Amino acid sequence: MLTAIVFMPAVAAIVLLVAPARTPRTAFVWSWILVSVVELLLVVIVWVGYRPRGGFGWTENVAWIPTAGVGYRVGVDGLSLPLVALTAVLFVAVAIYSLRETRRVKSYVCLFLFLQAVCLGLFVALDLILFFVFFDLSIVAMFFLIAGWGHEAARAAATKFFLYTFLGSLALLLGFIGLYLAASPHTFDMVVLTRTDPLAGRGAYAGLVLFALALGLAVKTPTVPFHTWLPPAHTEAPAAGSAILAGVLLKMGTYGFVRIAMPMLPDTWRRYAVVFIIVGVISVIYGALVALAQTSFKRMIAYTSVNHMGYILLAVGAAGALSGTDTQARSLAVTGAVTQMVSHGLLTGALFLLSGALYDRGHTYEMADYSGLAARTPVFAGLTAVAAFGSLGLPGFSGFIAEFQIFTGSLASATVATIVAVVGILLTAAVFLCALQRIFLGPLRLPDAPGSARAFPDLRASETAAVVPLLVFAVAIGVAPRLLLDVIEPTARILTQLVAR
Amino acid sequence: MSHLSWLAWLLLAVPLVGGAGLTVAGRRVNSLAPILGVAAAAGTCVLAVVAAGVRPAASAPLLDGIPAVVRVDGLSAVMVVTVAAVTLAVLVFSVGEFDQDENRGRFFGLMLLFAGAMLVTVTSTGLALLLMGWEVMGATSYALIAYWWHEPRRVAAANTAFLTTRAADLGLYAAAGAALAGGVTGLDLADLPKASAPWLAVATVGIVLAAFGKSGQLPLSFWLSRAMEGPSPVSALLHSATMVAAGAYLLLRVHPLLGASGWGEPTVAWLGAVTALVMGLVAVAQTDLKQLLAASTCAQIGFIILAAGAGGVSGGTMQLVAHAATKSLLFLAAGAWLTALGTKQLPALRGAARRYPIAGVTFTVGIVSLAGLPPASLWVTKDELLAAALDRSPGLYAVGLAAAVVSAVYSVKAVWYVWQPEEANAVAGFDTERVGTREISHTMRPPLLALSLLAATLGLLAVPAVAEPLRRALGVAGEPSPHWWELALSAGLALAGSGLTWRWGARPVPVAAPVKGLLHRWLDLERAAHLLVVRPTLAMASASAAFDDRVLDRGVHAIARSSVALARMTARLDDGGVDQAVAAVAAGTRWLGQQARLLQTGQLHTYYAQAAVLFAMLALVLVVVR
Amino acid sequence: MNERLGPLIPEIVLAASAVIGLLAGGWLPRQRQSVIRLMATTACSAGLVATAVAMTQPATVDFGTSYAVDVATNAVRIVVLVATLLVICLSVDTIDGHPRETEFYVLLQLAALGTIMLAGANDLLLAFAGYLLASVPGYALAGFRKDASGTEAALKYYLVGALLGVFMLTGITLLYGVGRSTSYPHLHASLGSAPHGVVAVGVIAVVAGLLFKIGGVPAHFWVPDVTEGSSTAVAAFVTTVPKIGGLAALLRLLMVAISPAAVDWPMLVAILAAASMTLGNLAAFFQSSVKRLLAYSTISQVGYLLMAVAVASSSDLAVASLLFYFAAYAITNLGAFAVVAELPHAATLADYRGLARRQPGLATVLVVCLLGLVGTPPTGVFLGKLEIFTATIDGGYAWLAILAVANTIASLFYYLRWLAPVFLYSPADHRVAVLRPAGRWSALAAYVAGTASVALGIAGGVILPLAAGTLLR
Amino acid sequence: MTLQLFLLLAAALFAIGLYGALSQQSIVMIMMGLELMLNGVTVAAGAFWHYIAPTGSGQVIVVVVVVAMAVEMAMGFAATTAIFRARDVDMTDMAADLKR
Amino acid sequence: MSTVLFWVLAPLAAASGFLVFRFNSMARATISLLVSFLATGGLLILLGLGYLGVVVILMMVMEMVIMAVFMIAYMMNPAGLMPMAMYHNRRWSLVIGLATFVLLAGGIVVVPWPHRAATPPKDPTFQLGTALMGAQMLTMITLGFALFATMVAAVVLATHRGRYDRFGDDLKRRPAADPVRGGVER
Repeated sequence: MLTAIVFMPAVAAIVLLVAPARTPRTAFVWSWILVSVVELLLVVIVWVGYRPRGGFGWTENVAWIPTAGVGYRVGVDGLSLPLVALTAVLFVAVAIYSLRETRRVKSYVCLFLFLQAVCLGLFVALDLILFFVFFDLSIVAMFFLIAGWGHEAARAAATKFFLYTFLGSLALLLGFIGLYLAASPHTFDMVVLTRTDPLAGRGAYAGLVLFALALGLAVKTPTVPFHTWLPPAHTEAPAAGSAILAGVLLKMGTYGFVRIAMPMLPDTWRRYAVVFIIVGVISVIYGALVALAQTSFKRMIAYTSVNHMGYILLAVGAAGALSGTDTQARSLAVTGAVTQMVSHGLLTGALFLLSGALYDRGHTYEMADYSGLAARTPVFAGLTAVAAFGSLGLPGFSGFIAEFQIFTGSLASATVATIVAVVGILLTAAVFLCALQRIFLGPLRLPDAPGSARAFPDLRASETAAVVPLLVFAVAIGVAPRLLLDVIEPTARILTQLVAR
Repeated sequence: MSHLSWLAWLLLAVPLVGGAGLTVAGRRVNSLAPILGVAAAAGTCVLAVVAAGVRPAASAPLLDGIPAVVRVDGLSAVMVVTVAAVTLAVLVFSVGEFDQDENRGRFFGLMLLFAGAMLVTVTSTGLALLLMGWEVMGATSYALIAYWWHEPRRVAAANTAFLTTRAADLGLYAAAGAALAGGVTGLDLADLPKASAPWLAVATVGIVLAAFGKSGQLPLSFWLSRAMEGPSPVSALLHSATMVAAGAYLLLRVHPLLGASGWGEPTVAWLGAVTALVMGLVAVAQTDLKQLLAASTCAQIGFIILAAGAGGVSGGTMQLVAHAATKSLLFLAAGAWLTALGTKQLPALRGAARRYPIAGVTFTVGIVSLAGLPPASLWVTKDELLAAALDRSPGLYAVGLAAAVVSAVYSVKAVWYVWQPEEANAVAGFDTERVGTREISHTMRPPLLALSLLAATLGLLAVPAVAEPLRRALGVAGEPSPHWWELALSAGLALAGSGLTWRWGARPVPVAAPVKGLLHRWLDLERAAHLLVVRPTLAMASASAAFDDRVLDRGVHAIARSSVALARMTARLDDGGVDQAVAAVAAGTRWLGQQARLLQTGQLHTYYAQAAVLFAMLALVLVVVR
Repeated sequence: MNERLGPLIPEIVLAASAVIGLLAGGWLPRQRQSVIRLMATTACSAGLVATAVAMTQPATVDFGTSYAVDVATNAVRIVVLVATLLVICLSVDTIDGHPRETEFYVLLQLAALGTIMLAGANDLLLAFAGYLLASVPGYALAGFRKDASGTEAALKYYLVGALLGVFMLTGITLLYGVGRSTSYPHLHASLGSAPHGVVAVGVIAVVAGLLFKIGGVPAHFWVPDVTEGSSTAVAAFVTTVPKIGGLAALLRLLMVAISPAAVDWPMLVAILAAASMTLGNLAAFFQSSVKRLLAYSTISQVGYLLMAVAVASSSDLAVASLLFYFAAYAITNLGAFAVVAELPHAATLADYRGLARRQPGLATVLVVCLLGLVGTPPTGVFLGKLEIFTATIDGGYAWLAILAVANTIASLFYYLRWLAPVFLYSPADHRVAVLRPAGRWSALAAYVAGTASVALGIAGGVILPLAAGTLLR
Repeated sequence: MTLQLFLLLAAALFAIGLYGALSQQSIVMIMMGLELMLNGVTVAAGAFWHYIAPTGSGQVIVVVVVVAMAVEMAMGFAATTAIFRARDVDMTDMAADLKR
Repeated sequence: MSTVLFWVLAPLAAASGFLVFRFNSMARATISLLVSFLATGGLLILLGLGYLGVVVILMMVMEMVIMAVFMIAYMMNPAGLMPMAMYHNRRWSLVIGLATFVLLAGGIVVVPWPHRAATPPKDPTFQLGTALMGAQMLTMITLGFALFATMVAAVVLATHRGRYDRFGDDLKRRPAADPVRGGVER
């Protein structure tokens, strides 16, 4: 089943590749939409059919390269299933949004389908090498998307993105090898590595392995100071690419923390938890501050991603700091971290799609060039406002559920850090309020001469249809979080137990 | 636990769902919006009254070990009825305030959401759900204050309001974490006093901070001044039963926590008292009616907070209810004049009461109450809570009394203007804020009348026959009631203050100009906030951004550049760079280095030389290293 | 003595085909020389079949102790024969009907034979004979076009090879002098008590010769010049095939003949590996010529390959990782060269602008091969790299692995410099001539290599066990 | 007459040959240098055979050296001829188009 | 006797080797090289390797003759007798050469060379034959192929006219089209 989910988009991509070049361009996008909707349905089936309380479900295990300890092992649990679902949802949205794409649609769709397969594969992978394969391929696919369909300086940004994240992935690989060599018999099986905790009591060696893993994941996440690839990549990427980059690809880093770094190196994680807490807090505050100073709407959103990812790091760090806390708090922190991944994916995905709509109309991301758009484009303004408030952590949206759990769960073990980090939500509030005010409120002013003939239509049906579902999901999680938390919590509890070993 | 849970949920769902629906529908339901909005508010009101009677409760799982529980207990019952009633009154009034070309769907929707969020806040028994309502309330207040978003200053005011209150809200986040850390796993408000040692203090500080921010207590009062940029009905709701009341409510709710913390009660009480006094003085210094009322809100809420700190929960609750009726009445009346005359400047409002007597009379009723004059409501409720203060500390009582006198002063100052005869050139002062309609629409009258009735009569709450059951319902039976001399003293002081003020009229007050200015500018609190918080933050933001662009990114680039340089060097290596280096090292002279430069021809013999030398070096290394 | 010919069937077939081919070619009309091609491919295929059979047999030594047929020899046979087949395939477009077509194939087969002999040699003298046999045809092939650059390439190739051959003979003599033998097993026994300095110098000198075949620093000087100067097919051959044999020979020499206790060769090889990968990568940074870029990239790949040799004595995983890596590397490298061969008029990176639009298939192969050389999954090189990194860390050379990671990032930079223009939009009239394909055969080779490169990664589970095993001592 | 003396002679020949290979421009002269180096190897091999290890393979080294000399001489002349034909030079300095 | 011979031949080999690069004329250089080789051959005989010594002498005579022919045939200096000086990088070559010698010589003197394990056989030639037909048989076969490869390679590189130039693409043209009449007929 999971195999079908992972490889169906890839197969679809191959089928579309051989389709004649004269096929109308919308046919490609529509088939993509079809594929992603079917994917979503399959994911729903998986979700409904996921039974084990916290353990792995829907597992498949096929020998792949047994001599190298590599297997094709997939499965989902409470940490990965929400992200799989998020991926499926985001890709549907992006597919719908892409109905307006006109440039080299065939390759565009094929690349996205490939990326979709890769993203889904990463989250279901239960083998380090399988994980790494997808981790790397996601970089490749995204590189081509940015370079091929980005804005003016896309090539430089794409290269920077590729080089930087590739560095991260190789560091990750070294860490994987470290784990592999420590296991006896040597294996890349995540389940086995998690169960056996091969590096227990291996002091410096384990520290180095964790360092490699953390470096790789931190680059991908990204955390300060490894985030500098993110703003140019986002600024230059096409809107759909940005949405996936922020919505799914960044999660690969944070997911790696909860899936690999924490359970496989529990004692080392505990020893260095304070580092992650500090890095997380710095990311939170720093990301928000830099976002506050941005003049470009898209760059601003990019920096808020740094901020949001910082909360996750804070949470996972706090979950590893054992001092004076009970399991409930740590489980809350981990649950909050996973919820934040989903929430950030939905809301930031929506924001990036909206920023794409803005660019399509005004051909600039500079907030100073716009004013009072709410008068001309009420739907656009309304959706952006909703997404912005969701993103700043307003209750009723998924972001609050995530951040509340993170703060509540982290305060006990990382008091000062959490109190500092809480300030982050005030800063993000300021960031988004300023942005909303600059772009949408006040007297009407459009780029170029005011009142010029440039058409500045409200959101088109396809754009609305792409964004609204994301916001609906965000609200659904915000109002009825149990839908999501029932899946996450059992696994989060298991994870906290694993870390406490 | 889940007694009549459907009722509890319905009470919250009607305003929230209705409000969300209307907000989303926006202009599309412009003509129906007032009817739908009022209907929803009326429905909520009925549900609230029923709920206050039958006391439903409901529970749902929310987070891991942290359920979402709503319960209408004593305090909540009072609050839900107050909130629902004031909302209904304000919405009915609003029907006449907005005409067809404004987005009425959005207005009524947001108002309902606002009220719904307040209902969530006051019915929730746990911190998590309370915080949700609390924050949504803040966000909707933002949207309401910025309702006329075309004008940047109103948006800026909304930003200020939201950011200030949210800054204080951070306290609640911290409190939630502290509660959990302190062992209060369900984050139940009632269990907070049981939190373990250091966390109890953190939770207390957090909650007090949040309440002070929401209630506009010193030093976070300034946002209330800016909030006056919103429509009058918004002010009426925001300053009476919701938002500012939420902070006071929270402190009344968690007064056991204040007690448990040891230092909480006196601190809160004194801060409340000081706010009541100082913000009263600020109110006196105002010349803008709505600003005056806004400052008076801070002062009046200060009394409630004093009550929460002094153990006068019942008095505080009575004050809260009475103040809600009074203040919404006053704002609505001020709003009626603003709509009609286009101004809210007191000098320009001379004769307004004579021009529109219904508004004038109801306004006066409200002022009587606000001034603490007998027999209106705030006179008794204030004495109820001051009785508790006296029980604790005479000093506190004295400050409270002083504040009461001040409230009489500013109240009468306001009413003095509107009853003056209209000046000849009165029209010149009109229409400074907006274009007035010169009429008070008929839908505005019933709310004014109803609220004035309440403002006048809610003092009955303090009649022992009512007060005792109320105290039992609040679970604070045995709180002190005022003695007859206290009532008389406060009435006398209020009367004296009022009389003096009336006689004084508009003559300048002999106070130093800087002090007057300071009071007029709300103690320059906003400027201070700007100077101390906003500007440094923005400076830090641009510094960080510059750091990000110049240093971090450059750093990465510098690494790239240096490896590029290294690459260029190695690209030439085949031409004899290594040879050159090796030669230079071997001979150690510059002259020979220049000779070696002649070899940079990329030729075979340099290959030979390099290979020979390098292998020889390798051999040497291998021979030496054993 | 044990002069059995059975285990040597692949070598015999190649030799026979070369000799017969030369003779037969003398009587064939110019356009019918494809018969020789057919014969060469048949010989290679037969050699592959014979090797496959040999792999089922236990490892053995033949001709006294001078020739070992074990997992390394078999791996080299397979890789060399497959690579030769691919080179034949990608050379058809340019060499078909050439007056010296026959000689071309004969020389290819002789070079392949020499490479295999080099890999299997268990005796210093046989190794040198293999070295000669592998080198000499290479010199001629490099100058096969007989133009100015081709002959210069041949000359440089020859002169560097000659000098390093002298070094190698010197080393052989020294090792013989202190070890009293040229046979690896005997040397292993006797070198322990031999004078350390002499052994060290001898090892370096022999390694120098092998490094020439491998194309590693500091014997790499010929690589860029020959790659650029000679025809693409030849460049593909000389940067791939001799490397394989040289590495296997190096591995065998160090593992079988010299114990790390006698000479600290792991450190030596680690230094060489570090130097190769760093120098190759840095020099490739700003190349604008695609062939030179590939040449430098092969030098850097040597660095990664040498990592496995460095830890061969300390990690059980090293041998298998080396064998698998060079198989994957050979295929992937040939794929990249095949794309270059298919586009003979595109000499610089900029010439590749718009390739994705004009030739999407070739562009895909190029992406697969270049990213494969970086080590992007799921290509074979990725799996090889994974194994090599694993072995290196396991063998205690983590610093080398980290250096390799840094180098991989650096290499990505220049590969991206090549790939970026491929996907750029080019105006319709953009140098149609520049991207004119050479013919079907090169394209076929490119597709086969590209597919095989990915297949090797995905089907690694089947291939990797074949590389498992230890060298015969 | 000792091993060391023979080896010193071999070393001298080797060093002279290396000097020649490095210093000569003419391809033929470079080849002479290489031959001279091999000459040294021959001496060393003979000496080792006589003084240390009188085994068959010691003698075979000399044979291999002789063959190598022949092969290198042949290839050297062939390469020289080829480049002479192609660009009318016989010196390495003038065959340096391929660089960097 | 042998000591005397050694002291004659060894300096001769070294000196004539060195003179190769001191002569201004290529012909002299060639002769000087030949002398060096002849001395080496003599030394081999002195060491008891009579057969190999003779082989070296014969081979080298042949080679030097060929070399002389080549020089006369192809080189820019037709007679091979005109003075010439074609050095580059002399100083450094000298340094490297000297350093190499110093290092090697130092090593030779310092190293404790192993002692002889067995006495040299009575008939070294027989020993050589046994080795060639035994342990080193494969080496010799491979060297044979190397020589074969050398022939093919040398022809490919050195000749610019092949059979198709002479006999046409179908090898049917008779007589062969040679620039100078009298090529080898088939």
